[in-house]
Amino acid sequence: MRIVFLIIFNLLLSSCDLSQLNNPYSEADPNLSILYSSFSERPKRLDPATSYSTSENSFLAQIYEPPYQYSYLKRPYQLEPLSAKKLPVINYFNAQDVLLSGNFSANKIAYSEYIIEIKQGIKFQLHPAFIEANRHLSSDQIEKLTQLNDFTEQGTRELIAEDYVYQIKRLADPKVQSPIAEFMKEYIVGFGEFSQEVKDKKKIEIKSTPLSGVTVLSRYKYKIRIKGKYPQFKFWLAMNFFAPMPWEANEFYQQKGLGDKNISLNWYPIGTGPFFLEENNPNQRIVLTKNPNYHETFYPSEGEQVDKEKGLLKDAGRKLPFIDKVIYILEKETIPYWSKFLQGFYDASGISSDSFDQAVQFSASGNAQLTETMQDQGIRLQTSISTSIFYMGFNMLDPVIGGDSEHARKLRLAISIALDYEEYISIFMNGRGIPAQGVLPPEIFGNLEKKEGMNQYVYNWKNNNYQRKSIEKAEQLMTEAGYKSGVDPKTGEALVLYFDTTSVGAGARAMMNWYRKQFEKIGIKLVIRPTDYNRFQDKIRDGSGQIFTWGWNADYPDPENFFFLLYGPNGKVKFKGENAVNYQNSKFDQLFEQMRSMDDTEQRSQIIQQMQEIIRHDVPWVFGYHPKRFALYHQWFENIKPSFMAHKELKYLRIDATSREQKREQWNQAVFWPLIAALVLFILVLIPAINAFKKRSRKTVQ
Amino acid sequence: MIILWTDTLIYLLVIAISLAIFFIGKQPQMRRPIKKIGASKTGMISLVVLIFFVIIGLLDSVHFKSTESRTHEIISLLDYWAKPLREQGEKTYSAPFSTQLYSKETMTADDGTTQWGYPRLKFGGAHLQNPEAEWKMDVFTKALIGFGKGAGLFALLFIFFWITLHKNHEHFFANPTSKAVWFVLFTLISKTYMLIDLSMYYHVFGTDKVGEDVFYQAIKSIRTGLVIGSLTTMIMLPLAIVFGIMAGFFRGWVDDVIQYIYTTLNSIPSVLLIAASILMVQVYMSNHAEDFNSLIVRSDMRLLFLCLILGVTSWTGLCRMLRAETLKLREMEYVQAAQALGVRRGAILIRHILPNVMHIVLISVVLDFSGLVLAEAVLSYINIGVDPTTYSWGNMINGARLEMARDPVVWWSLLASFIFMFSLVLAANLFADTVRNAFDPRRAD
Amino acid sequence: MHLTLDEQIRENNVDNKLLEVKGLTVAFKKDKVVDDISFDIFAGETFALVGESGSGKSITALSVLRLLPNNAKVSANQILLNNESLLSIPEYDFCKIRGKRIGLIFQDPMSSLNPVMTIGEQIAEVMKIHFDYSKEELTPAVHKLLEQVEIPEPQRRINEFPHQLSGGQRQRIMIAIALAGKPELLIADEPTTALDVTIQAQILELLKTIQKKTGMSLWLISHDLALVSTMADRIAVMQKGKVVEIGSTNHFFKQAKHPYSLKLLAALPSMDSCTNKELKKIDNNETPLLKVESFKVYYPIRKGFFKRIVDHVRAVDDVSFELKQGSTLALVGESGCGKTTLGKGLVNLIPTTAGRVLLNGIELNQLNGDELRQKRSVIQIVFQDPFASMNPRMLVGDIIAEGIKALHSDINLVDRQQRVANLLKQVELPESSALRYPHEFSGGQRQRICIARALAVEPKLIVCDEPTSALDVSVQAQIIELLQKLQKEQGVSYLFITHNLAVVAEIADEVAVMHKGKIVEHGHVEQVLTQPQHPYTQSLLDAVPVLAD
Amino acid sequence: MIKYILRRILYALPLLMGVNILSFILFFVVNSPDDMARMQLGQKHVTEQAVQNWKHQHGYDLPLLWNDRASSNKKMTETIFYQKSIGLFLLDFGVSDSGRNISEDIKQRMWPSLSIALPSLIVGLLVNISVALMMVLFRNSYLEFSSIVLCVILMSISSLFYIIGGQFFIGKLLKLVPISGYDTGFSAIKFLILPIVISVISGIGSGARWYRTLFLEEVEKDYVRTARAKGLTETQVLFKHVLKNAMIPILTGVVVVLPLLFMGSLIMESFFSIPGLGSYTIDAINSQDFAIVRAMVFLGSVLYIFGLILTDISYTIVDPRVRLS
Repeated sequence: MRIVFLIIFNLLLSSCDLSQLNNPYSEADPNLSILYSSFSERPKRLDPATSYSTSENSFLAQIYEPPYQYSYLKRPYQLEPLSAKKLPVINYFNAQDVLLSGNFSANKIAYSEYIIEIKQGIKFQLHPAFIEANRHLSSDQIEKLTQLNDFTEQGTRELIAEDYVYQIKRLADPKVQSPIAEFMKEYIVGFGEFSQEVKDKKKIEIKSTPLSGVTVLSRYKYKIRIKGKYPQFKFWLAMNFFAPMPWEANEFYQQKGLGDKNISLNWYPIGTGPFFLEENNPNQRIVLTKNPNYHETFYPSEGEQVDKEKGLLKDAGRKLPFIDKVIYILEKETIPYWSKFLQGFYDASGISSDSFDQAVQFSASGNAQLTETMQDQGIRLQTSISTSIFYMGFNMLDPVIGGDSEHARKLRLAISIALDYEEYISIFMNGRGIPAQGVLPPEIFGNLEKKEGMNQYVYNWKNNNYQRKSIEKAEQLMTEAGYKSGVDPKTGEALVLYFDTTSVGAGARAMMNWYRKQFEKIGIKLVIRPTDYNRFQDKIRDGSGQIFTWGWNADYPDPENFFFLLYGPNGKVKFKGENAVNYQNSKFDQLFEQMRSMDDTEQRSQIIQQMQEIIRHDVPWVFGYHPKRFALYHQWFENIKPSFMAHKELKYLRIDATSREQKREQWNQAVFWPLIAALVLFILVLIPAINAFKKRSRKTVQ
Repeated sequence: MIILWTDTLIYLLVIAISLAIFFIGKQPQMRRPIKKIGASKTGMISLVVLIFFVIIGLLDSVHFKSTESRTHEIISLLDYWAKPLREQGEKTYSAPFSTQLYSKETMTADDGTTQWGYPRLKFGGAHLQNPEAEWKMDVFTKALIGFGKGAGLFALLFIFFWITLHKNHEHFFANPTSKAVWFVLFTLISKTYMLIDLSMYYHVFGTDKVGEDVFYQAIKSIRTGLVIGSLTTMIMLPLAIVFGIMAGFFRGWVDDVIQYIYTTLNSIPSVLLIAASILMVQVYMSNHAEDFNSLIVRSDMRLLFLCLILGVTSWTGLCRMLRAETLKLREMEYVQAAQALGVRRGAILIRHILPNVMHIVLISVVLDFSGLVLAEAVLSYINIGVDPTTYSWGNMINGARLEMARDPVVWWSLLASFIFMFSLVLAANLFADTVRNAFDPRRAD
Repeated sequence: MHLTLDEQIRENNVDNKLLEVKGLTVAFKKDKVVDDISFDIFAGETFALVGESGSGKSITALSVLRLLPNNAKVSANQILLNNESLLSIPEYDFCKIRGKRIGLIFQDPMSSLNPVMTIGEQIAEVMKIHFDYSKEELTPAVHKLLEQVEIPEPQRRINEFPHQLSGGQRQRIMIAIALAGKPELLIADEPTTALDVTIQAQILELLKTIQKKTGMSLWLISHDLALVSTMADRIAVMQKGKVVEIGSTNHFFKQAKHPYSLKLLAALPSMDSCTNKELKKIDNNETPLLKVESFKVYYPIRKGFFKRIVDHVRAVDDVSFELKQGSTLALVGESGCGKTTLGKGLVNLIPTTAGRVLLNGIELNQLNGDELRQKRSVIQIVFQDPFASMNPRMLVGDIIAEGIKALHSDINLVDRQQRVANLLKQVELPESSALRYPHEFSGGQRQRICIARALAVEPKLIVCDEPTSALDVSVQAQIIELLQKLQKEQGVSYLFITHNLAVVAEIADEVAVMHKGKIVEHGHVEQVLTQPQHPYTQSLLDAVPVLAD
Repeated sequence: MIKYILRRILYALPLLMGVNILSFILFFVVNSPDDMARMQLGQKHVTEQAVQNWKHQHGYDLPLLWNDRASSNKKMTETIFYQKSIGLFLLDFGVSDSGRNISEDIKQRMWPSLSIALPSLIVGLLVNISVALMMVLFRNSYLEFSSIVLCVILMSISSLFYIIGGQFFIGKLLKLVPISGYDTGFSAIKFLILPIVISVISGIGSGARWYRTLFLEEVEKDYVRTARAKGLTETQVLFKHVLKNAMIPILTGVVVVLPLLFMGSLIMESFFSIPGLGSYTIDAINSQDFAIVRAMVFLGSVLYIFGLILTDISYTIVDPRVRLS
């Protein structure tokens, strides 16, 4: 009970003003505009050559700048120069290495060359690596170091084409272990040979070793030569993998002993971006600070129609970035994050399905809007459909559910009708998502809206909307498939199917029950096999799984990036590719190869429709849903437009720190009376005790 | 009739316990403590409550293939009787005794017009014409009726016992303790009946995210709690007793080895041990998928392993105690006398040492029980506890954590799990106290 | 009708009654432990309250000082200390009585001293409470007190802890504590029971002298009449919570009336019992039953990094003796002299370091394993504490039969039961006891059961390790009779380990006096007890309290 | 004394060996090096080659326990087990599988753990003792009874409820403290109050009860009677004599856990997202970072054994009767 005192005592200690006792931050500098965000898992590597996870990307994208980026406001996504002067000049050559000109058929093309010219005068962020001396430290100098900030001397230099080439060489270097190395080998000329060559060389030696396909043309110009025609390559050029990397970095970081001090490229990047990594403490917080050397870039002046009334063009033409500092705090749990957001200590937040009803309601017309309480707090809602798909995959190698046989197909189809994803979305995602009609999410070229885009095998078009086919239809399909009312003729029992999942924890049980119920509708007994991620992957690899759910996040906004998940030669089991269901259909594959190398033309769209049709017919997937992202923003948070490609938005955002300060004050008034009450209660309890003591000491025998 | 792994163990346990009681009852110097327990009010009351829980747990441990659902799910006797609870699910959250969902939705009336509001529940209070006006009264009357039924049932029981026992067992009714016990029985039975009656028409503890009845979940969790509490001790007991006594009695290298083992085990953070072994089960099951083609079997297996590993991690404490006690006992004069009489070591162990450490074993068992029930919740929180598909208070709390962040707060599943868990653990603790006071020689007055 | 002595004493100092107790009753729950007793203690006298264990004598003392646990119900018509009623004093004032005006000494000095405080602190504490000593005065005062209770080199002791002192010294500390408050009345509750004979004498001596010096009254509580006789002016005998007889010492020993008092007197073992005892007929040329040669039991003292054995505790150091068939050898010595070790060593309960033990032809300590088990029947042991020496979880029948089961597995159940029955008869217990549990028996009865258990395997030799010392005087006598009777009937020999010379005189044919692991004197009872040679033996004998007449 | 400690440390070595082996086996029964590689490399485009590279870089391309291909004397040494174990015994934990220096992390995360564990231990100790003393002082009065009941009730509530409740009321409703998080230096206090308070409260039940029994045992001893006979008042007796003796088991009991405080408390830390060693371990288990897990296990057992030694020493300090040899 002394605790009560303790609390009060500490409160007095912890802060002189009792207004924001619960303010988790110690930085109190109102005239700096600091953005507060969070990260849930420590980023493992912040090296643009190796990092391939969205969580790491949210940092990298601010620090490194590849030649191109996606326009912040325009939709559908389109490329625009970032550190490059203009979009790449692409020349095509035939097998004899002759430049093709005029109009020629695609199959002639043997090589294509991308010539990229970069802006002049771009400078790297300040970094000790640019000081000659720092690259040749003595061992005892290194001993003294504890962190990167210990270096007093920091330097910079201008960005040159060489740096881009150097990075591509790093991609090829086996010691770097770039996840896309294997992939790029197929395309960039001389890539494979190069990696063979430098296999046993030291890291720094790649500088002097030439990579035939990638060459510097001038100080500000370089060229990449790739095999055949591969239009998607330009998208790769907008990914961090192709961001410039100064050779000094390697020479600096490879010094012995720095690694033990956690001073490595993985933890302290060297970029040209709008922000640089000031503090990297993955156990607690990561701080990005405005890069003083950042080159001139300005807020875009045109965007979508709606952007104007949304006020997204207010800052048009102003110099970027607006924010001085971004503080990411380690926040594992969703609950505290949400509460802190409501208290105004985070500026933006997603909505966990548990806090959804509190935040959002659907108007009679069915579109989402904020609840009164949220509106009173001046919070704003942004919704957008992400360029990703969550699907249920059937392992096509499985004897029961897989294969091209008609009854297996019917079975799959029956399931995909029975699985009521509309309900799933409304229960588990609070309607944040749209049921997928095919492989492609909206805003990706080739995806059709409304009736044209409907999956007619599963849906009907009724009063101007999709409507899932009736369960009777599914049952009928089951019968045709040979499982009358779900009974497996072999066993005489209900057909048993196995569902592998990695989801554990609180929400999982409900979800599993839901799946079971869905399959029960058509009399199938679903056995759920929860496993950890490794086992799951093993199953997928050796094709022993039967049913599983998985998702795919687009790397770049091109249909190819989705369809290749079903491309036969990408089969997981056979070719260790990304085709997890091991779907194999020659017609489809042939169409895919054709579509892949085309530009976005009407013809391409038609081919895509054919491919969609094939998939819908063969049902290797149950097209689950495309999640809809709901994001909440406080009133002081400006210029938000959700984007799912290369998250470079940070530099566009603006924060009104002063109004934030006021709101926090107003929202976080501590409540004291319960403590007082507890104290009083405690004393009341004590009184009789004291009496009892007095009484006893007065006791006599008679 | 299907017997799961844990079921078999439970049955064994039940048999073992009843045997133990039988033998203990025969031993005169055991009678004194037992009398003492019988005399203590809190002890008996908590015992009654415990037994009540145990009965539910046992009902939930009799499994068979259900005939009604097409997929022939394995269900337990409890599930069978709680059919309405089990199947009358709603769409999503609904408050206790509520007649409508907890969150607004767009409802399309028959005439196609849509409106934004709280839809009526499919089952909860579905029998009411206009809830706003009636439901308070309805709930009240329903409760009364249920209570009445319960009271009636109790009365029958009581009269039956009175007639049969009153003649020669006066004390079953006379002394204050038994009065208290009868009273508790009365409240228990009538309240239970009341709840059952109500739950036919309402969701007594509301529904959870997918509209499953929370009351049902809480009841189902009882078995999990009991299993963890009891099986674990059952698994760890032999280890602890054998090793402890041997170490204490033979000393020398035996002692060294055993000490080595338990120090090593102790010094490993048990969380890791548990996590690793849970993973192992996962692996095993995914390798032998065909043997575990039913969800309940899988989760049962995992539960069993959890008990196993908990047992392995928790035997050391008791083992140490027993070792110390045995070291004392082996110097006792009657043990030496036995040696002088040329009694074999084995015989000495069984006849002289074992019986005289039993009170320690007993005490520690009852004490550990509650601790284990609590541990389950914590483990489930770190996702290394029971299978997420098994009903357990741990999982309920885990889910409730998220719900506490909602506004308006969804408090009922937390409350439900709290009430049930708390009453079980409290009862266990109180009973443990009584047992200890009764059997601990130092406390014997 | 002339006045009795003690009435005269009353006459003389009516006025200077120090403590006056009338109608004191103490009850735990329902049962009265002290039942309406009344007595007075006069200034400067030594008053002894005598009674067997459980007669409520200690309770009486504690109740006067209100030291009983709360569940005790104390009531009295009046308790006056210097004509001031103790009953009406409230609790917070009563601590001015305890320690200040009435001092208290307990039986077991080890447990009665706070193990984690230096004795200096513990004594000083009392002074701090009751007198306002300044810091610098305190230490010398303690010093003086220690000298007063004859603690050697007090300046060192003052900073030592209880466990570093010997038993006698501890008791002296207790006395010092009691004296620190300069009390008018000193209550000594069994002050010497836990000590060896020689120490006993010294402590009593000390008490006497101190009492003389300070002139305080001494309230002595004891079960030992002999001891009391040397100390007390007046004696009160308690039985079952009642004072059955009260009077001046001489008067009491001369003409005690109450049967219980008489019984107590009768039970007193006396040293001269050995002289008027007829010698057993034992022809000396017969080979001895037990022949012990240079018997050694050492305990290693390990020191250093790898626990090398640097030295040994010589518990039993090179002991040799013989014991003839059917005779009794008493092994006398003070606690820690190694007599028990020797006993256990002979029975092979602890490993022997060296020496030969020839027990009617076999060397037990050379055998081991099953062989040893089989031969064990030859020698058996009866322990001191009859409560600890039987498994509380076994029926008496089984306890006795255990040995038979183990060593004569050929005997079938019926015979075994028969045998158990006979044994019970021999130790004068009802046959029905076979089906009862140890805790249902009194101390004496338990000891009988233990003897029966030993006899069950028809041993040649029984080692009796202080079999009587835990028992009340009256019971002691019975046990000894039993043992003698059994010897007559079955010709068993006893190795009788004891510290009580009186008992020795009763039972032994020969005596071996043990000191520091060695046998210092060995010979026939009479000779040893009447003309002791070794100085140690003499000191032992001198220390024995004999009835003052 | 010194010798004694040295010997104890020698004894510790086989223990640590056993722990090491056990943790090793436990981990590799369920995880193959390939799994670890995949886990660490992330999920997209993980090729066999990459996996091999990773294994080679982190030294997981050797056989687990026995290397047949290696030359005779290297059969033992050229294995994952040997390579990974040898460093531990020099308390050099090496680099985690995710490529961070473990010792650095531990050094850093130690303090948050301590800053929760230590205060909650001390405050808890004080609170429990004072409550227990109260109970003993007022023994067999209604006060004691009610407080015992209270203790049992407190005991019967799962710690999770305390945490959830505390976060909800104090953090969310009363807005007295930040809901979660951590900060270095002085400003950490406001984050620590709540966890500490909670862990203290949740500890009272069992703690106070246990101490009470300890005190009662002492109270029944003879020397207490002597103390009373000296004329000490009840309170004097309790504080001067009983407390002093009862502190022996209490203190030594505390000493055992002292070193383990470094390991932090799993639940607290992950609930309040405090970057301590507890959450570090949990993360490691979840992300299957064997290097860290092994390091933590090893550290844990070292500390545990250290605790045991400390206990013995502390006995000699607080209890004059005990001597080490």
